[in-house]
Amino acid sequence: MKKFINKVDDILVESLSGFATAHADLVALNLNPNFLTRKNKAHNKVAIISGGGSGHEPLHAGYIGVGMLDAACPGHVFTSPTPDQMLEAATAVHADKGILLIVKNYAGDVMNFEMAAEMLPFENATVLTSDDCAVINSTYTTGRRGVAGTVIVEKCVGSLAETGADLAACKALGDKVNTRTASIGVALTSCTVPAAGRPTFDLNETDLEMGVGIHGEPGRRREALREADAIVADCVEAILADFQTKNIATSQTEALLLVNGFGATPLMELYLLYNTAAQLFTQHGIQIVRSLVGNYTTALDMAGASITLCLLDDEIKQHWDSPVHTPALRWKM
Amino acid sequence: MKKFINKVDDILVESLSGFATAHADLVALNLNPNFLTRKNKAHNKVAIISGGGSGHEPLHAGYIGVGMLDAACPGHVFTSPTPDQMLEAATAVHADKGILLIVKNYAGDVMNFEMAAEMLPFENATVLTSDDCAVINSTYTTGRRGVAGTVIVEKCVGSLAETGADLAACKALGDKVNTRTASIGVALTSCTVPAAGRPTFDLNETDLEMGVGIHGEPGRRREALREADAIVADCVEAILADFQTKNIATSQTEALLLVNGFGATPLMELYLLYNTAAQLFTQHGIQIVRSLVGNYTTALDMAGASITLCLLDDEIKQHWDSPVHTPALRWKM
Amino acid sequence: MKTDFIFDAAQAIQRTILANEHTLESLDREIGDGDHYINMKRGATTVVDMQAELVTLSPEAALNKIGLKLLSTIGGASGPLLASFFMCMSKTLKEHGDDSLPKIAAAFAAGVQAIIQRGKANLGEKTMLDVLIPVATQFESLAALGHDAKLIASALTKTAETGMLSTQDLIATKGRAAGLGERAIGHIDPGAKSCQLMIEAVCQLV
Amino acid sequence: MKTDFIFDAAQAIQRTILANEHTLESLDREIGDGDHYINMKRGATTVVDMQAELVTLSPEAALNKIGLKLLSTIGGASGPLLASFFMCMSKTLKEHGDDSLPKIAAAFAAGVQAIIQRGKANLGEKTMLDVLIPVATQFESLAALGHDAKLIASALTKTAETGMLSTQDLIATKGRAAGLGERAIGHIDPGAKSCQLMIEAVCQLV
Ligand SMILES: Nc1ncnc2c1ncn2[C@@H]1O[C@H](COP(=O)(O)OP(=O)(O)O)[C@@H](O)[C@H]1O
Ligand SMILES: Nc1ncnc2c1ncn2[C@@H]1O[C@H](COP(=O)(O)OP(=O)(O)O)[C@@H](O)[C@H]1O
Ligand SMILES: [Mg+2]
Ligand SMILES: [Mg+2]
Ligand SMILES: [Mg+2]
Ligand SMILES: [Mg+2]
Repeated sequence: MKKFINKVDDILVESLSGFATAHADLVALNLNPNFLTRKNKAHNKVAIISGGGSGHEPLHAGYIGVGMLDAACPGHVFTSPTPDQMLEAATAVHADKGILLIVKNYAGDVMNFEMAAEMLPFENATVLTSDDCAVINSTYTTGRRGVAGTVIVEKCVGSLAETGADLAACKALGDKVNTRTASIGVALTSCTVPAAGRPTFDLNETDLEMGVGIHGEPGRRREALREADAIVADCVEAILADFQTKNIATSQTEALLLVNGFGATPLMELYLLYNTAAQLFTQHGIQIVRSLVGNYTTALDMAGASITLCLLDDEIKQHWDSPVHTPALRWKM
Repeated sequence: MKKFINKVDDILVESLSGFATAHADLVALNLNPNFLTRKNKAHNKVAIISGGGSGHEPLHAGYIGVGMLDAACPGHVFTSPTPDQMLEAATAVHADKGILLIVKNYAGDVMNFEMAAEMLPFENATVLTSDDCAVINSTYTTGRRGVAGTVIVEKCVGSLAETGADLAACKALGDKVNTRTASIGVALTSCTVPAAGRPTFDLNETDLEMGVGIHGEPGRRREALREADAIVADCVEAILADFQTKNIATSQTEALLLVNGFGATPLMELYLLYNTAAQLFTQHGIQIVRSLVGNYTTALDMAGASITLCLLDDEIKQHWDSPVHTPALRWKM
Repeated sequence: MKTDFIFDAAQAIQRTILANEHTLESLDREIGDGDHYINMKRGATTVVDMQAELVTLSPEAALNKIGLKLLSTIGGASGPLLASFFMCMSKTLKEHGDDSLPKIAAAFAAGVQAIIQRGKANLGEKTMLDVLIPVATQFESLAALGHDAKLIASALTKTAETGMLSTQDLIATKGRAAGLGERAIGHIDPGAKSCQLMIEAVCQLV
Repeated sequence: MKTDFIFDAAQAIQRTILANEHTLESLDREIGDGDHYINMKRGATTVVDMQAELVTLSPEAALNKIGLKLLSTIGGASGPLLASFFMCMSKTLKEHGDDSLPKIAAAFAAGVQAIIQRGKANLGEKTMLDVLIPVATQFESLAALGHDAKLIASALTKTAETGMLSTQDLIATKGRAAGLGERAIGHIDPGAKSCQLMIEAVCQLV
């Protein structure tokens, strides 16, 4: 394992401290329990809180700021945070209109956030993200993982909350964006959890993992490394099939295409993937009108990428386009 | 070599096409010769053109847009572009106030841009960036490489040009920022040039390369992998020594601290490096008032990072802060 | 039950977790995300470190403290599940007393019920419940029949092992491995393995 | 000199570059950035692909065309240097004619001068010039002495090799290896190697 670390046990706090120092204009860090909030508390809005295991940076703390999250609760690497983090974060950012929890659909995250929600002394609701369509043989959400599409949910819900919308409206938009979003990932290498010290899975030089999770969970199948175009074609097909299963029309719709790097894949390759994905979706009658390419939901040092398609409507588009000012996503302000 | 590619010979054009499609609102791509320009031609300003070998994305094309570059000329991977690219790019973006070329100090880049400059039918000047202080045993600029500090030069010069400043003023600011900027990089793994198909250098599991170049050029020394804090301490020392050599006072000055990933290093580790670097510089009386952490000048899929310190003055700070809207750097617009 | 026993159990659990680092880590790498060992180690170490605080408490208060502490320490899927187990076991002991094996068995079973409720899983879904449910059932019936602690401990140890091994042939329908389908077959569930190890370690103290 | 010879030389150069892929790539990986083979291959292939266009031209026009094409094809450090060589050689041949070995030698030397001017390097800086300068000097003196082409070709082949080998013990003060200091010692300069290979290949045609 080659990483820039001091002691394995300190990596999270040191990294969070660096993050908070580098973005001291935007975020404030609380340690023990660990959570981050906006530097300037927002008022009279639904407070949006997300969180999850660390190792997916910039998710979630990188999305704290005007137009997106009010707080984020980072767990240990790949381990969901604990309810006390959510409770204290909620107490810090609660702004009289309730709390919306945005949670990626993993057993651990769901249960920890659920326990927090049960204990919260504020009105609250939860949006579960489950955009990963890699997992086919499962009922609709059990085992369907929340991955890069979570960024789009957080952006849109954050934008709506900024307008003063109520908790139900925020939850409804989050659920809608989640339903209209599908993702699938491909790994070329494993990631290495620092505390484990070695790769989570073995993948030889000539194989790839199709449908990998952002914690290195196995996906649909292990298969031979192929041309990028062939890989992308399979991803596009999986995404379109997913919308078909969900009975959501894709043809003639506008969409946001997100090509997300898992941490060790150069931008050059991500844009190459984007090129093919955009062409294929266009051939299927989808109009790609918004794009995002880069490392937005990572899996530590995994080489690989995911493709996410979010079907826009006027409401989603408006909230995607609205001003945002966070460490990792910023425009129009 | 595990990469998302189709044919090795097509990687550049496919990636550029993806980039241009994803950012069609900001940039336009010309192929053969290859160059990218702002979507909307700017008028009545010095046109800022940069370029260099590909593989350092988002450098340079990612910095095209209002407040930064007018055009970028990408060469083959790690190979400087050719004069015809610069000539056609200049013709496309020339806006009656001359052309400023921003060139990283490598023999190949210098010569190709020099030949272009000699052939240019427009008034022109060149800023050579040479912020890499890894190379000690050399005269001031020969062999001193331009690395991540180039982003700061491009940002500040781009900002000044936007005000209508003349060519001499733009060049002077670029030279000043370059002089007040020092960088040093550390590699944990080699990069792999796609056409070569294997790692540029061999680095075993327990070693690092201190002072590595962004093409995988060897640096100051090969040494045993150590704690992140110890590595950062050496980098900070090298940077401070460099300013001392250049007779530039660092104590009590304000500074911008850039921790740059080489492509395969997770954000989590970059922030951990930032944390230590900020502390050490602060202990040396430097006030870190601006920060940038992420993949801004990469070396394909190299695991590693560089630390850059830019000593600010009011002028540099103003131009760093001014609005910018490019694919890879965007704020206040 | 004495609080001393609880603390001894915590130490025995820590020892067996630490001794099985490689096994637990490998299992979660194969069909999960590789952190189960780290999570369990963090939990066990935290509880052992609570010694000074625990020894002053009644057994049920100690179990509740442990549950609360685990809730804010482990995280992941195992954190809230194990925390629910201890908090519910504590509550049941408090309500019905802890002065007989049947009462302890009933509290154990209540703890397992809390896991079922929290995780919405049941037998055969390739989770820790494939160990815990049969163990709880057997614990209650053997205790009701008046068997002595040593016999019960040895029976539960075997049942835990059988339950753990049974997960090998299952497809997961809950937890992180739920997406794997057929690919999960052939791998033992990490949470089932750690529960089996913990039960074995505690039973050896009896 | 005939344009046919220039084209034959281009083909011979392409063959030797392709045959030495491993050597050129390794050398540039050791003290550079690993692309020298790719750059030279791209340049050689482009020139060979210009056959139809080249055969219709006079030798000096062909050399100029080659120079211009290389300028927009190779990139890197070797691109502008080799381009300058061909363009300047062409200019000199045009001015003084190409009907004798001394004139060709003078044009070759002028081409090398153009490299010196463009790259601001000289003998002993661990670059292609450590091959080209001694070869140019010897070419001019042997041609002035009236030696025949075969003898000159064999002498230049040896000199190129000596020059190439001499770079092994040098510290680089120009080019990408200039930062390496002592670490460059023990490695042959990739540009020196490719120039030696090209000279050898062309001399064998004589
Ligand atoms: N819904 C559930 N009900 C019961 N046990 C579960 C459930 N989900 C997961 N588990 C157990 O948790 C174990 C994984 O724990 P751990 O690795 O610590 O958490 P995570 O899966 O969040 O990384 C699984 O092996 C399984 O035994
Ligand atoms: N200033 C210079 N003068 C002469 N030759 C040079 C100079 N700089 C570099 N070279 C030659 O160029 C070679 C490297 O070429 P190449 O690898 O194609 O370009 P780059 O160094 O830009 O990657 C070196 O081995 C050296 O022989
Ligand atoms: Mg986990
Ligand atoms: Mg090069
Ligand atoms: Mg796990
Ligand atoms: Mg090279």
